[in-house]
Amino acid sequence: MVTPDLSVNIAGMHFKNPVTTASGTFGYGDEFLDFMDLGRLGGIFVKAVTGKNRDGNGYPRMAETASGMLNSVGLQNKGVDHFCHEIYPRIRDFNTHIIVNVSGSTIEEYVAVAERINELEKIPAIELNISCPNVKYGGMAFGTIPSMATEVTAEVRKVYKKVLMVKLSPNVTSITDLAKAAVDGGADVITLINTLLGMAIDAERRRPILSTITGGLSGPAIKPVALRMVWQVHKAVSVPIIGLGGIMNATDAIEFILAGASAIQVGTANFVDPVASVKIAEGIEAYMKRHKIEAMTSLIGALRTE
Amino acid sequence: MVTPDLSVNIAGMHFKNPVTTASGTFGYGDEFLDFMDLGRLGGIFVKAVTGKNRDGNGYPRMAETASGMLNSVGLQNKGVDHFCHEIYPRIRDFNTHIIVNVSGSTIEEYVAVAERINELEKIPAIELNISCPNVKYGGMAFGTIPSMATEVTAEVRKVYKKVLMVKLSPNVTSITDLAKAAVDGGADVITLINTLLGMAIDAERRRPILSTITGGLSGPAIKPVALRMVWQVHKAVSVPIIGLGGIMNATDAIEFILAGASAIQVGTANFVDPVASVKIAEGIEAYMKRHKIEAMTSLIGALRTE
Amino acid sequence: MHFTKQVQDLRVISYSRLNPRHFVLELLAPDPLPVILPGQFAQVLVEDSPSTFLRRPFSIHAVDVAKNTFRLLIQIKGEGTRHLSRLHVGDSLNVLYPLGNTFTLPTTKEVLLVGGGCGVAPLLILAQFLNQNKVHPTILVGFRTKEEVSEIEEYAKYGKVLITTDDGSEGEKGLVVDHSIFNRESLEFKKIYCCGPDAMMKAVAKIARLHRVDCEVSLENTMACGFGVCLCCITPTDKGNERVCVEGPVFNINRLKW
Amino acid sequence: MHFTKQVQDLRVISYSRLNPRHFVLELLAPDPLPVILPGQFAQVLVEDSPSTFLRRPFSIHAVDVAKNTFRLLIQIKGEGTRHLSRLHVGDSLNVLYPLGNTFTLPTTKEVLLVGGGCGVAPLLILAQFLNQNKVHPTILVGFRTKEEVSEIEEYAKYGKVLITTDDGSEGEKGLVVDHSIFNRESLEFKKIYCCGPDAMMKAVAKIARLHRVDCEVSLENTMACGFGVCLCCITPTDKGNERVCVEGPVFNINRLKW
Ligand SMILES: Cc1cc2nc3c(=O)[nH]c(=O)nc-3n(C[C@H](O)[C@H](O)[C@H](O)COP(=O)(O)OP(=O)(O)OC[C@H]3O[C@@H](n4cnc5c(N)ncnc54)[C@H](O)[C@@H]3O)c2cc1C
Ligand SMILES: Cc1cc2nc3c(=O)[nH]c(=O)nc-3n(C[C@H](O)[C@H](O)[C@H](O)COP(=O)(O)OP(=O)(O)OC[C@H]3O[C@@H](n4cnc5c(N)ncnc54)[C@H](O)[C@@H]3O)c2cc1C
Ligand SMILES: Cc1cc2nc3c(=O)[nH]c(=O)nc-3n(C[C@H](O)[C@H](O)[C@H](O)COP(=O)(O)O)c2cc1C
Ligand SMILES: Cc1cc2nc3c(=O)[nH]c(=O)nc-3n(C[C@H](O)[C@H](O)[C@H](O)COP(=O)(O)O)c2cc1C
Ligand code: FES
Ligand code: FES
Repeated sequence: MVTPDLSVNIAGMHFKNPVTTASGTFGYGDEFLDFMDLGRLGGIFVKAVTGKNRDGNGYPRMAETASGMLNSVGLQNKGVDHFCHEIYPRIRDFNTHIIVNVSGSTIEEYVAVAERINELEKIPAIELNISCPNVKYGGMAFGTIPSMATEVTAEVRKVYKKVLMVKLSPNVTSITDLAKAAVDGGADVITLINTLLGMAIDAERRRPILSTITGGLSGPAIKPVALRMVWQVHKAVSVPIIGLGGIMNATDAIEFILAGASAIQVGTANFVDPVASVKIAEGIEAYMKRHKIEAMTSLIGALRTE
Repeated sequence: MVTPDLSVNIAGMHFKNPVTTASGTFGYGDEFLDFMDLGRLGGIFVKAVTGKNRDGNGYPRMAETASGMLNSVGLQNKGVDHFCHEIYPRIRDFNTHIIVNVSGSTIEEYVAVAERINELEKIPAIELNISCPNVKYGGMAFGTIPSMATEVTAEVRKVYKKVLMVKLSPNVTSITDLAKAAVDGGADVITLINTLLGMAIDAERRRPILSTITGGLSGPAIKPVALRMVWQVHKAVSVPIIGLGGIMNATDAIEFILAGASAIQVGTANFVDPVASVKIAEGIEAYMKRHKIEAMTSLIGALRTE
Repeated sequence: MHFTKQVQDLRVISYSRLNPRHFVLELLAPDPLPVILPGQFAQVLVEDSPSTFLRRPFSIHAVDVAKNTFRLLIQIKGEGTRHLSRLHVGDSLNVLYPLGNTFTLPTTKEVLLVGGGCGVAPLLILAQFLNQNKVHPTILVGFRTKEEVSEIEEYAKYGKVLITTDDGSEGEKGLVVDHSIFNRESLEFKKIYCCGPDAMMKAVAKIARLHRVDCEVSLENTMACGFGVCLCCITPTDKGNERVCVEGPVFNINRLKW
Repeated sequence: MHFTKQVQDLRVISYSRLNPRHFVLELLAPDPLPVILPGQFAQVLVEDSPSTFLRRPFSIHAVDVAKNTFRLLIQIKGEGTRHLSRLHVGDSLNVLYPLGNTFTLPTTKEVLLVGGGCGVAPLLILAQFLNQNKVHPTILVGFRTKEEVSEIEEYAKYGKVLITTDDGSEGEKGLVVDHSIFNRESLEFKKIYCCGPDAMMKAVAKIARLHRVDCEVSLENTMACGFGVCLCCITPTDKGNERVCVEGPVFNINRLKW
């Protein structure tokens, strides 16, 4: 048969394949140059950029859990100025989409960062991270209140002229309410999920393992929750979805696509195997060949539930 | 040293140790008689009892996931009449607390079941299951709306005279709001967590694995989320907490106790090892000896966070 | 003689690879075996496998009371069975057994056993048991191809063996239901016991109904516990949703909604 | 000569159990080894372990360019290291290496290496490297007890070896910092390299500061990736929060907030 067409179109952007990498798990991409040709990926979501330098949280920031890990990095980054001047020139010419994950503590901060990233010619989209469990607004994580999600999206929408993706938190009663709220605010794409809020304890020392006590759970442990949310949101909104949460291999990726994701992100898997993302792209191609599927697009949301 | 005292007092009930078994994972207890002396457990939470016979959901009802499983049993049981006449006489004389998990689709059903169980002399408590992801009220799971949680608890409180436990769903934005709501309604004890709502897909057949598409996630995968919720609720309410979610061994159990649980439930672990609960009780005793802890009670909520 | 369920560490005392997809483990119990009846199964813990969280169910293939051992015939399907295929003699395996109900004794001597794939597993212990009760069954076993045909000498000890292979490389060509014994006006058997893939068992059940012959099948199902507490393994019967691990795995086809 | 990081299946070509808690693996690379410098480490994938999800970091203990191998010295701590301790010669191991920065060359010949427990691991390759640069260090290694004292002949190839044991069963009694070389008015070394438990390194750092001697330590940390992308392994330095896996594991104590 002909080589399957893995490309997908997401809000007008052409992705050569649906495999991208998750923010905070892939650095700025250049750390992976020893291992792979970045041009084999559909895109790269670089780590969170905030208005100013952030030191992040104290040590320890990581705890291993059953089929997963907790982190409490806390958006450590050198701020948007540093990103524009030091990082952007270094990564702008990678042969794949570079998408910036935009974070903040206030609406003003989100808007200010988005406005700066809007000027960067080679960045076709931003992903608004309203879901970091370590950033609070009035005691609640930003992305858990629909009206707040609409507001921050709408404010960013005013200044950001390219593709606006909004990344949702799974720590909510109704993920569809949040997705609709983001779409109401002008989101072109919904990314989900960010980490589940969790905790780990060292029973011997009788202490929490993370310096922040709680942190974000990622990895295969959360895949069933992530898949469920992608499926629910796919039925509730009509914008494209980028799905992630525990994807370790091509089979996992295909599950997300069947549930309704137009593309997927590989996160924690990058730590276990730096080449995971490329292997996943290859595995999806093999699956399509085996099942005689010519176009990736025919798999999106193609779960048979009758 | 002297033998450590593992007993705990929960809302006036004396438990010989903090190890109990989770509803829906331990049948009515008698299935375990081949494997253990039930008298070695603090208590047994028997499976959900509803007003009338329920056939539960269709097949398949189970999917294995990374460090966990999904189920969509859907409260299959023969109803409260059958429980009172057929089951209760069979189990009433077990040498441990028998607590009935009460479920329903309407407030009236919960009240009716609770009223019947109230008459059973050897049942010292009920656990109100307002958290089953497969039972809906106005499109939302019952236990996700604080006002509904208060209402159903308060109505049951009127007719139920013994210890009233309320079991919460983790599929909410704020677990503390739900816990407070249940306490406001008159809950003596909070049990958490029930299963996380998840989904599994068979990529080869392009179908959901469960007949119900989504189901409840349990097992070690969810432990970090469960621990976090126990910790949050422990800080928010003053009633005792029974903690569960992914407990496989004594170390896991101690983590829940440190986070604030007065007792724990062993759930999915019973499937992997029918003797898990007894081993956990033994392991807790060994831990206390090793750390020279004389009374269980001194470990409850004793996480060091300074 | 005792009937209690065990959860025990058993020792692998022999391992035979029948073909690339199938192998047989012989397991030695530390204490005298409980009574194990044909149709019962065991729940095996797969240690050291990151992706295998729950136990895996396997029919008991044969019992040797003198040696205090029993055997499992395992087909490699996914991670769990692949891990088990890497066991060595001397390794230990945590097993919960015996579980489930049993095939019932026939009231006739004209008995046919039908098995396909790893569904042949419980037929050996059943044939053994029938012999003890003076019944010499005909045993029809189906395989993909000649290379997978195995243990025929074992079955032959207890009855007449008929073979089909999908490709006709041994015995008759086709599926078990294509065998010529079914291709006659009347069937020479009064009782059929069957185990294999769902589609096969349904086809055999159809034949049994057609000829008004009593038929018991051993169902597969996705199991979490294997001893009746999770209610994950139900099948609809004339009594509602019943547990395959307790009320089954053996059901008379009359009771199933087939 | 190439400096690229590798993620490769390496073959275990020798396994030596030093004592019940420690063992050494020698790993053969399929392609010519990249340049490996003292202080660098490897991230090892622990397959078939249900509870070990992330890779495990180990210092590179020694390199043999002629044989195209390197060694890891591993202390059994939890599930991951216990699994690795069960490897056999011929098994394959997926390893990501070489990672991290390196110890720097000294500007003096009066060099002391101090290691405790599995912290001795990077000192062997460091001593080897110092020799190549005409430096013959004194190597002070601390163990719990005589039974754990191991590989002394290896260290002795590259310098003078001093030993402490917690119980005094070999060498001087006490912790490494209790050794008599530290018990003098002035220290006979101008540069200290140290690796071991945090408390030990802090105690050595204190001595180094007291004597105004340059000192480099190799830090441990909880790592998820090992190559700089997760930001989980940070330590506070004069430049803010730095990554132990990239800017470290080796730090000059002047840069640490100790
Ligand atoms: C009562 C009973 C008796 C059995 N007896 C035998 C036996 O004697 N010999 C034997 O080889 N096998 C037997 N099986 C089937 C065996 O349990 C499965 O093949 C095994 O659990 C697969 O495990 P795995 O980890 O290798 O595969 P997995 O990775 O779990 O699954 C691989 C594939 O097999 C399918 N599968 C897994 N488990 C089952 C199941 N229980 N039913 C149907 N499909 C399944 C999955 O959907 C998947 O497509 C029996 C099953 C039951 C319920
Ligand atoms: C850069 C670096 C180099 C290392 N070099 C070596 C070496 O050469 N030889 C060697 O034996 N070990 C070395 N270690 C430590 C080694 O990585 C851990 O002992 C190992 O990861 C434990 O894995 P486990 O699964 O056996 O234990 P786990 O079950 O993961 O943990 C067991 C116990 O060890 C503690 N622990 C686990 N990982 C670490 C860690 N990274 N730092 C501190 N405590 C930890 C845990 O808190 C727990 O109490 C190094 C660590 C780092 C970061
Ligand atoms: C160490 C770490 C750092 C992360 N940092 C960010 C971040 O900066 N911005 C963000 O939107 N998500 C961040 N995430 C969340 C991931 O992008 C992803 O949503 C989550 O890990 C679930 O996917 P996974 O299970 O495939 O890892 C981080 C995750 C990890 C593990
Ligand atoms: C098969 C199965 C059936 C369950 N049935 C019930 C039930 O009837 N009532 C209830 O409150 N919880 C039920 N639960 C939830 C468990 O009691 C428990 O809250 C959950 O599984 C998390 O704990 P675990 O990870 O230890 O299993 C069920 C769980 C499983 C796996
Ligand atoms: S497998 Fe649990 S009831 Fe049958
Ligand atoms: S371990 Fe990931 S940055 Fe160091």
